[in-house]
Amino acid sequence: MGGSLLKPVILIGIVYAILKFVVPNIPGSAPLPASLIFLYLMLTTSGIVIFATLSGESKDAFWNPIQRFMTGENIGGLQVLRYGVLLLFPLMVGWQTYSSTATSDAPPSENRTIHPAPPGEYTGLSNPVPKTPDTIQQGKGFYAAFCSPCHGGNFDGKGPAARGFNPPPANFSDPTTIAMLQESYLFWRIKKGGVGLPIEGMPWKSAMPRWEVELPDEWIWKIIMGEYDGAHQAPRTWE
Amino acid sequence: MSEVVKLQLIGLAVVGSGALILLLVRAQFVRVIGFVAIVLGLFTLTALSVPQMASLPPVEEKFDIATVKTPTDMATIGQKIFFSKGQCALCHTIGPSESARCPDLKGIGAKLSREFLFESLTQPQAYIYLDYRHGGQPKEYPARMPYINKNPIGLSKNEILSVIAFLQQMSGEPISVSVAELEVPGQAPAAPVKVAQSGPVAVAQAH
Amino acid sequence: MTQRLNYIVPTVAVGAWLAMELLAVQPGSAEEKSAATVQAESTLQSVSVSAPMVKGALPVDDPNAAVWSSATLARFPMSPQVHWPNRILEATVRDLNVRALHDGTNVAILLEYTDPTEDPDDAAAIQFMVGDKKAHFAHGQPMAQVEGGPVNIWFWKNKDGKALDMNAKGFGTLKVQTHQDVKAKGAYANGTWKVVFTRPLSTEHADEDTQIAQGGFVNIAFAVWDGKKDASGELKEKGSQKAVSSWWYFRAEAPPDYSGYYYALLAVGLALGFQFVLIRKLKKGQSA
Amino acid sequence: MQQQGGWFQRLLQAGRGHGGMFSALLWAVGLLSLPALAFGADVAPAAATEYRDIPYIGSRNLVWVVAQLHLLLAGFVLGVPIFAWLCEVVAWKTGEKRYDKLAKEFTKLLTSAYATTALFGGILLFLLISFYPKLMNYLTDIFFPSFIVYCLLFLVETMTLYLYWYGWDAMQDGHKKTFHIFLGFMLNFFAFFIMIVPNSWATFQASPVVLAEGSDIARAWAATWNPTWWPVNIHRLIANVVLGGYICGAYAGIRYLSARNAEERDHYDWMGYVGNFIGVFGLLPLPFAGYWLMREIYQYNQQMGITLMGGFLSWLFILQAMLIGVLFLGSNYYFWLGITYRIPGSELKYRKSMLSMLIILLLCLGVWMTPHSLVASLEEARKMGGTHHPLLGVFGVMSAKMTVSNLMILVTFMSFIMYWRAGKEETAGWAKAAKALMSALLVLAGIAVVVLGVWGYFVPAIIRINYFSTSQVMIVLFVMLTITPLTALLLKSAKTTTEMVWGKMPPRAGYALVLNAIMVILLMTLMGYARSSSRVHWHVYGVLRDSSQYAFSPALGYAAGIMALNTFLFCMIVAFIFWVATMSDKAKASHS
Repeated sequence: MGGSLLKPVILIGIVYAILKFVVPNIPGSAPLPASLIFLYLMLTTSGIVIFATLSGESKDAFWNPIQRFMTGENIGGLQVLRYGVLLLFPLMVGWQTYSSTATSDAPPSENRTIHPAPPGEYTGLSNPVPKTPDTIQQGKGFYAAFCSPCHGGNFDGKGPAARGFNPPPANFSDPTTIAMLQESYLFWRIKKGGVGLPIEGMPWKSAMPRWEVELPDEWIWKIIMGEYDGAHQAPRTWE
Repeated sequence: MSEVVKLQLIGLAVVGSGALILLLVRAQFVRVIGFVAIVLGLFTLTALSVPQMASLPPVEEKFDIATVKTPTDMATIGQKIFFSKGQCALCHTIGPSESARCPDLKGIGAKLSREFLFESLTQPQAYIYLDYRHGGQPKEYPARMPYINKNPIGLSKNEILSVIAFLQQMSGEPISVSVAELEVPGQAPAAPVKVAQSGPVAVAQAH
Repeated sequence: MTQRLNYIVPTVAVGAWLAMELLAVQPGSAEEKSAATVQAESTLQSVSVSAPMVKGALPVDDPNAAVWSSATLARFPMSPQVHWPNRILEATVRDLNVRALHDGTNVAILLEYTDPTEDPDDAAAIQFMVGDKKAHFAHGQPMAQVEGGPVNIWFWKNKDGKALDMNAKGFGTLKVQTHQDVKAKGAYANGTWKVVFTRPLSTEHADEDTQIAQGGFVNIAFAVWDGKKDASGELKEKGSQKAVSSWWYFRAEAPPDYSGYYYALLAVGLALGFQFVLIRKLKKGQSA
Repeated sequence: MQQQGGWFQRLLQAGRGHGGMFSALLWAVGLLSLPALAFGADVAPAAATEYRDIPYIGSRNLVWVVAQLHLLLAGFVLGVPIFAWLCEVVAWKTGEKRYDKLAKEFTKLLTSAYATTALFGGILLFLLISFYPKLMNYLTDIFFPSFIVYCLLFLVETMTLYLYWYGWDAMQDGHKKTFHIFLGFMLNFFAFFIMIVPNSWATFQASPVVLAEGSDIARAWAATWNPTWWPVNIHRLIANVVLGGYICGAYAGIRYLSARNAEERDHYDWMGYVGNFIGVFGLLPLPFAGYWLMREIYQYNQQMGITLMGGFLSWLFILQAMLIGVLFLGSNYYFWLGITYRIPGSELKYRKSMLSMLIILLLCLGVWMTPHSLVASLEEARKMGGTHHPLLGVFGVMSAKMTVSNLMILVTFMSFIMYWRAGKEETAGWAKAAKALMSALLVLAGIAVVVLGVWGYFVPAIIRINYFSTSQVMIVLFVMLTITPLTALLLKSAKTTTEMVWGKMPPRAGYALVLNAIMVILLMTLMGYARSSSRVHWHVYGVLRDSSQYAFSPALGYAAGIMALNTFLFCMIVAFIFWVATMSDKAKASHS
């Protein structure tokens, strides 16, 4: 009997093994969070169910063994396994209930929005400093003095002072950071710093200084130019 | 018990009752209701398992003269007014943009004198504008610009001065509006500002 | 029989979904914990400090007591304070080891870090949020769009040999409390500082002191000053020039709670009932 | 999808069936606003009541539920005539009487549905006037002239509806039928305007424009013609077709499940097939309309765009992806079930292609549902070096999402064509060449979409948005616009090898139809929340601030609870409408 039942189980096992053990070991990769693995397994399961129930015959081939197994009719030696499953299911439900009601060992998970919406008064600004090799060079100088301790001389977020901070300083060479943002967004983030973030950005955790108390606006605009140039990224534009 | 846990329990109860209906009831319509209950319950449970964030409104800012010490402070207030109460940004942009419906104000503070800016805001029809929307030959056209000092926008003089300060700052200009010009509420307004009455003669200063 | 199935297929799907949903709501945590503890100490990076409950006296005055080893070691990286002017770009202390214990009324937290020299101005501090409001990790700096709360700082300095219980809501607002609840004791040996802070889990001043409820997580952050003087006689680190950490979590472990077992028992009962009805339906369906 | 955007848009959808009551309400609003006009001229209104509240439920929750129900009902009463008219035209063109019967069956619902919509509109209006006087005054001041237009439209629409419904049997032949079809067209024509006028009120709230001096009409017109008005109009029009189609499907599904004889089974099986067909037909272009709307929002105000896509609402779009994914899967599943059950002997022939389509759909869905910032414990986040995964993080950005949604549309379109052609054999001499061309087109389009999507990572955002994404959309639209007429042409001369067998579908097909309808309704409630929350703490974005205690936007879980409640209530109301409308039929049936 097991044939049509075994295949889906094996398939789910393979998908799980790939997600859990293969993907994290690809160079440059990292372990997947449980939520994502769960999502992909759900998709696989629903795919299996959909495909198995596409026609009357395939549904019977898929379902009949399950039904036989569960009612325990004509399954011979599998009877023991059946009792095991029947016992295991309530126990698993019980264990889940226990672990969700018991105080958790893991601290609350964090879901910080990395690029929250800026305040309206910043979205419309444009860089008033003309873009010349000279100003860019100045910007890079300011960057080296003020920003590089955390964001790194290579614009990779790995400066010497970065290690203790959580969230870590942004990696500007990553194409999903400043390349997705406009200059006005950076202006807001640099000027107002971590404490200027809205609640979804978790301002209480950010170590980013509020540079408006130390630097004039013009310097900030120059830093932005130097930053894009140094990280080999271009700001997002709309025209 | 937190609100999320309460909602989760409700969701589970809904799903459970749906499952019970499917198990025990045979009337088709009721079964469909049970099925719908399961779907809706699962949807709610899924929504509860993603990060929960409410968006709180920021503190409402009031124009308080006492806190304004420098022209830069004025410009900061002006920036907020430009993008909210003043409704300037509904049309104007600072820097080129596809969505602009009115002239781009980048560098405007350097191109125009503060008197001209003030007049443009309070008497938009005073100086004949070119309808920038039309291509080809420039065409004379009544300004689409509303009176900023009248309803519905109705900025006060202090607010208009702050916006001008912001425009100058955004153009890299020194701010020529001084804090002393601000009217303290409750007192009679100081001598009317000369520029406001100087008539439609202001001319753009080319820089 | 095929018609029976239409009753049953959705039911089974629901059962499976329900179980998975439970999994999703509360991802299993046991696995993570064990993974964290087997890591080598040098690369260990923790996210929280857990204080187990001990019977008997807390080693309040003894940083070297054997009972400390019963607490799990937590290790946090430190950065120089860069958030506010008078920042420094390099700090002496790069990692901080933390252990904690509690006995149901008092909590004791042991900080342990390497410092090549013992100086009178060596100092360390622990910082907590107070109440429900979030506070910025840099002395509770005011935030633009979020109304922040104060922080509670427990400060120890070598030359004073005692702790100060303080509050702050932004740099320059540090204030020593009128009621001091914190005790501290430092011991220096072999280039390593060990400092123990002690305080009752809860105090009578909920608006100034952090209140530690057993089983709940509170935010915690650390700061360390190396009181060494440079060639000109200036202190190397002082005031806002220090090594800091981000917010992490602290928890005083709760005494075992058995209510979970009752819920679990209830759930097992429900699941058994579900199974029973389902199989009965299946069997009936087959015979019909 | 339809949105429950501003309170106001629903305001005057009030009294759809009761012009009199409606205009009375309208005048009441007008009169209420007069004092405000007088005050507004020189001084700020002196401490007028800005908000009121009710205990326990809260004014916002109540308005939320009522407004959403009203909007869903409105979508239903606008969608059904489109659906019915399409069926009537099909019957007229092909001479298949059962389509005419279906059209009539649904038009019958309209009168009671109109009345219910009106009832909720009226309740909503009273609630809004009571709870939000400040906002109502402001909007009345601006939109006063369009209220009158709305009124007039309403009268015309009601008259047309009466003619259309009561004249159905009288106008069955020849020119009379042509006139009836024309009436149906006019019904939808007026209905379209009835939809877009209130849309202007809602879109003005989201994307206001500056109102210069001018006459009342000029100001109202300026406010009406705001940047998101047309995108929303088109989006809603299509969404209404989808809603109408899927609700028809769900109704058929339920009736099929409880059918007592073979005749009923046949009829409702076929009705479910038509409903799903029309629903999918509307669903395919819907994402494009949504994309256009989103683009306009970004252009109008980036802050709003970021709030939606990257800010606190970003998780909402993962939920949306989930719902749309289930909808796509459900619709395809129903197609595939139709092929295997209705066309005997076709199972083995199509099984392989179904499997590959299913796999593509699931892969696409997997990409679509992978968020950029993941839900992770602190420990997991630290291992990943942040909340986005170094490898899978690339799935989280727009380029990937656009690509997979285009692919999913292509796959669904393939199912659609496959189902259309199943059981038929082309006889035309050029059939082979045409089929080869069609498959080549599909494959090439799929490859082009993927290539553009991958390439999109390596070009600046603006090029991706302006050229790559639009090209992807164009490619998919082009494929649909060439293959559809080609297939129609092919099938004109095709001979049917296997007759379709009705009434043989398994009950899970009925449940699939119900599931699809629930997904569409949930999507509408979800996007309503999105539109409303994207305005954050503004009644009128950037202009009129919400200073009530409900200025915050609730978290997704709480909102989802209310969405589920709204969906459930709406289903119950629709079930009631169907029950009322079919009562007399049942009585007749039992007498005869």
